[in-house]
Amino acid sequence: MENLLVIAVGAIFVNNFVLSRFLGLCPFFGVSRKTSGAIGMGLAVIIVMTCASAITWPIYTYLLSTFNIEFMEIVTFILVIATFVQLVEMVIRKYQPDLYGVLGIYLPLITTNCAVMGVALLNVEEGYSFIGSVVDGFSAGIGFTLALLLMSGIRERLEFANVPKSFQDLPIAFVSAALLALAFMAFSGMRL
Amino acid sequence: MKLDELTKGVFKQNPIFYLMLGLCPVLAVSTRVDNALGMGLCVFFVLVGSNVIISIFKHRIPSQVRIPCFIVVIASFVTIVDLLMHGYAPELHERLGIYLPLIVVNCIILGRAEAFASRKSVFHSFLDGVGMSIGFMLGIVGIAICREALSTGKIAIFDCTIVPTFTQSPSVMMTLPPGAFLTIGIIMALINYKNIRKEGR
Amino acid sequence: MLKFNRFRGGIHPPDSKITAGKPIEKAKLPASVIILLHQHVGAPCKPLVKEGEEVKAGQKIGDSDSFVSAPVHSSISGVVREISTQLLSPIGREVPGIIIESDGRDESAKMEAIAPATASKREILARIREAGIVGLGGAAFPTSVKLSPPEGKEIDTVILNGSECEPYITADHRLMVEQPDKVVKGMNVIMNVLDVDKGFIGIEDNKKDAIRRMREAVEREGDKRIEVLSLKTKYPQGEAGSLIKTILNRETPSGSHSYDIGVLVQNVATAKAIHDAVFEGVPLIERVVTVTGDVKEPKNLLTRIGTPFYDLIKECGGSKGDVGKIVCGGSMLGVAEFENVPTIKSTGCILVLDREKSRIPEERACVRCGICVSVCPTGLMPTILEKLARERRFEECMDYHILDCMECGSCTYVCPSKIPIVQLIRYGKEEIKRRE
Amino acid sequence: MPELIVSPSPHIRNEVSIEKIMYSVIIALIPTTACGVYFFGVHALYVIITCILSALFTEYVALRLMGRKFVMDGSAVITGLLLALCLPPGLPLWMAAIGAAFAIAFAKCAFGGLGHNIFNPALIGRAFLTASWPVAMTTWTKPLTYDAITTATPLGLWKMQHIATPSINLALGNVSGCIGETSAIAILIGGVFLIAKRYTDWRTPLSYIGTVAVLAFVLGQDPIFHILAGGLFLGAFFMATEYVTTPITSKGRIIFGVGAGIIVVVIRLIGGYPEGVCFSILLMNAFTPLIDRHVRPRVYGVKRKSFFVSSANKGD
Amino acid sequence: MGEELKRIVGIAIPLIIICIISGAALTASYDLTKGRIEAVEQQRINESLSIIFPGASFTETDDYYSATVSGEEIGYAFIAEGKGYSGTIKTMVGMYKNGTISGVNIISQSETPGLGTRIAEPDFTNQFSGKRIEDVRLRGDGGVIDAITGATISSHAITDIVRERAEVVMNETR
Repeated sequence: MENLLVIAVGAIFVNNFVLSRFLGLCPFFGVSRKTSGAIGMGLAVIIVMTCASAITWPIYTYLLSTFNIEFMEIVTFILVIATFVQLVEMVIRKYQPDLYGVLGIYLPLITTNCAVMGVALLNVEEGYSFIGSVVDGFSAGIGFTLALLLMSGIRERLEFANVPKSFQDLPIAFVSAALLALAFMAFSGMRL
Repeated sequence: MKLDELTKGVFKQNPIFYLMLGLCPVLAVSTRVDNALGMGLCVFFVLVGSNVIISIFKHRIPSQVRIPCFIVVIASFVTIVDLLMHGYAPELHERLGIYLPLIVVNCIILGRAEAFASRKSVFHSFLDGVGMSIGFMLGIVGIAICREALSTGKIAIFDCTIVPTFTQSPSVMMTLPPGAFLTIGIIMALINYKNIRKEGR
Repeated sequence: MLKFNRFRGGIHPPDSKITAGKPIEKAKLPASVIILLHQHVGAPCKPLVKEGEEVKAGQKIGDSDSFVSAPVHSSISGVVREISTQLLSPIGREVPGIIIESDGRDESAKMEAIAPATASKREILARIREAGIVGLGGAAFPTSVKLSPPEGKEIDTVILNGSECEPYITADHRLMVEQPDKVVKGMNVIMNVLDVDKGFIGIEDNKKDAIRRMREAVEREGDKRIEVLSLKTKYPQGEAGSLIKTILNRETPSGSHSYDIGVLVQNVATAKAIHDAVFEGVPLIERVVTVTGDVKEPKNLLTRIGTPFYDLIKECGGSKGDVGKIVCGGSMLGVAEFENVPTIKSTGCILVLDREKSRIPEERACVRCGICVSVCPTGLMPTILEKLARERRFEECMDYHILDCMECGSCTYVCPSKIPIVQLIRYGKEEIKRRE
Repeated sequence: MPELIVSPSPHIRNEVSIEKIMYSVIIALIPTTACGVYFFGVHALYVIITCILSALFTEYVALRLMGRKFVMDGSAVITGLLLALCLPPGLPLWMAAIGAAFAIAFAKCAFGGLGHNIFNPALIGRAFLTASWPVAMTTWTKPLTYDAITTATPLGLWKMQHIATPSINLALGNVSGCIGETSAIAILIGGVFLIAKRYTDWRTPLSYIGTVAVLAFVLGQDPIFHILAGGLFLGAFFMATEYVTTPITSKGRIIFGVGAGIIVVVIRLIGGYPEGVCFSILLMNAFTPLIDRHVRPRVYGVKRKSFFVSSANKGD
Repeated sequence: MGEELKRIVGIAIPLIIICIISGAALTASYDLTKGRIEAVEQQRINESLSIIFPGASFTETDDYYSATVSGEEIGYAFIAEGKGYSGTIKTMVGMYKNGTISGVNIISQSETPGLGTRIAEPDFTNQFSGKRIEDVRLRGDGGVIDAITGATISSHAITDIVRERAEVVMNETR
């Protein structure tokens, strides 16, 4: 039984998905212009990553592993995740239109979010148990959301900043991300 | 005109710097030039392969399920690359880690399949794939050259020294995440600076 | 002794009360006066005299049918030389007015004094209106209207504002020192009219002599309902909201008036004017004006309303050095004039500043020091409002409560980057109001 | 009467200006700087001078590139000086110069110069150097020996070898460490000077140091040691109070201090580095925009709203 | 209904065909590369083993390899892995029967290049040879291993990984 706290802290801080593992960068830069958008995207990612971890784990353990076809991992995972996101989108649209209004536009973006696929692959690589995988997926989503929120706060403040022309928009976002990653190095090597 | 299909990916629509696609592997594996080359080659193989296959079958794929079909095709190519790398370049395979399977969610590839290969002829799709992946490769290798040079004080590709050691105390940070973000940020700022200057003229 | 609350924030600009020790002098009778017909909040008056007509000091020469308004009176005896529709008022608007040339005789037309003990409330209110009394602290809201709170609004406390928190001004201060009895009697009238049994006179503790004199006067009057309070010297202590918070720890809810929480605030000069109108039958034709700053002899002058500014400055020996600004009102809230304008009822101070002091400082980038946030008595975030207003993001300004700003200017005063914060907030407020 | 100047009120401004504040900060840092030079010798002085010159030069070049006027407002001097004060005294000068240049170029000028930076430039400079040349950045000289005898800092000794350093040495500064981080008393003098002048808010240092003390105590550590060792004082009085990168409200500043304090203790106890002051402030810098957004003073006459109202009714 | 069914089948069949083709292609390439991959993995382990116990022959048990020289069991080799500064460190450890370390060889790691990666260099790993299990700690922690300057975490991690695993194997074999 692995230590769930270690997994959680690891996924949120030590190996933050965005700032340390470089996963989910497209939405990180794409949806971090406003805090409100960041919250929506973050929620969607947390939900999808938790569920994706929960779904891919039994598939890997009871299907791929049992039949010795681990090499089919990539194909299976991506199909399962894509299908799952579609399903979530349809269900939310039908039964929770309010929530759909908040999350709707972000869900399609998540299919190609490498963070989701990444967490599924990492769970297998790390050999986590089912609970461990779910905790890892959830924490990774939290870590992603944390980075996204911080970034959106920074970028909202940069709206007032007198950023030099050639640095405007994306370059300064990258520089901010670099400095944020530098700050997140605080957690590297942390041992619980 | 055909040349255009090839070169647009390299310059005008460079997937990394102009389209902002496929960033994750770019940042993650650009610590060393040989990693970057390896990743570039993998992407080349997957992108060209899937572009060609998809454009061959484009009329037979019903539009409702085209995304799952594309994904299956792409994922198959990625798996094949993964297996080949594991067998024939085990060290590189290990260094690329999960970023190799993650090519499957690389936005460039699905994006090209959707935007190009499913509409144009096989030959055009081939050229597009080649152009785009060369553009990707140039970008990732360019970033890797900056990072490797600054972080190791020399540039070596597969143990063959290209630029000999020029500093004894290079900056370790360039191999770390901050260095990756910073390098891309600076390169993009330089491109912007050049464009602004051009417009100004 | 009451335990005091404090209003949030506030600043401590240098007192600069150079005229605090100067007794009130009667100003020379002006050769001519300009009585503006719109000196108050509400509807402007219509002239009651014709050009060429002879008038006496204290004669009503303008009035309006509107409820929210106050009549105006001639402050000297003489001849109506001109009735103009476009005269510049000290608050920067063009309003109608009557120019009267003095005949030097200074004959006055008084009203009958009334005995408040026997008079009805209506009678007293009518007299207050007839005497043209408005809030003399600067707001110029017709006092008779203020003393008739809307149906259902119960006033339980009257606060007399003797804080005079603005730098330079000492008009109210001298009034309290020299004529405390009149102020207390005036307050008495106000409390009787409103049937209130609790009254406070709030005076900042940098005016110890005024506090003492007022306490003595209250004792003499024997009115147990009134208490004189010594308040901490802090700008904007004299702002009604701050005063209520300090004395009663009540807050006026955003978007409503102080009578919603049962409080009425009046200026000490207004109370004195009420006294004069009720007990002496004298309408509001003169008031104390502090002429100060860079003039040779700063003075507290009892001036006739409508006296041109330059006459008063000349009477104080003219300016010292190169004049940069002439401000009607105090240094924090006053309006800078660009021409010779007449005093109006609410003019308590004429401040002359030399070129050096008038220089508009160079604006620098905001360093987010947060001092403006810590001094804002309303609890706003002025620096953010300033940035949003500059970018014309007015919706977000509303989210940051821009309309609650009382424009005390504390933020601009303290800003180390010399950003015109309150000015930009005013711009934002105007734009928002214009759009509504 | 001559032509009159007309401008909206207020007509008086107080005398505090950016320059005045900046130069006061520099004055407040003099005791610390002097202590550093006294304890670590002339090389420390070279490091300080190098950092300041490099910061000024970089700012000048960057502003020229941006087509703006260079203003000698003292902010670049402060960045250079503060950076130098949190560097090891024996650091090669070229590294110090690069650190200062990096700090000014990427943490300050790229964001638009004074007032716009998100992260404290001096600390970014230090974090950059720590990440880039970790060996040089963890090579410490013994105080008062004036030659390159390497040793460990009190926090390093505590973390790696479980040796505590006497508090009196920590207070006086007779320990190894960064140039300006050793003498708690010297820092306190400068800090109190700034607080007395009201240029810094006492809430930040108090909540920051207080949190570290309380947490250390609760977790069974020696609170005095944790307060005095390392860069906590310098960080609390001079870095966590830097205007641009910290919250603008009093409440926000307390949150900032408490947050930074927690992070410091976490890093010191279970983190990869012996010291966490630099990172704790940088991390809280990153939180500052969010704190500013959600922690606002209560507006007079307005009932307190719930936390999410302001963001919920905004939308895009 | 028949129309609808036809439409669904029309959509599904291509997808199914593609899946089948892809599955077939993958299985084919898996079979092709399988032997090669296993050989590569085995070769790596063999290399590490021969560095730790040169000239010995190995028999694999559940948990470790038993090293024999000319028919006599001299010690055990086992893989120890755990978290380093960043990512997992995987090492091959050799231990004599009396509980002293014969050698340590890093199989894979992803530490900070130029810094933490120096744990893989012989200068560092040679320190382990001949040390007793309980001494495999950093000097600061009462052991005999000198940490790499600037990479205390990586050094710390590897001593812990090696020692903890060695203790487990020691108990198992006793």
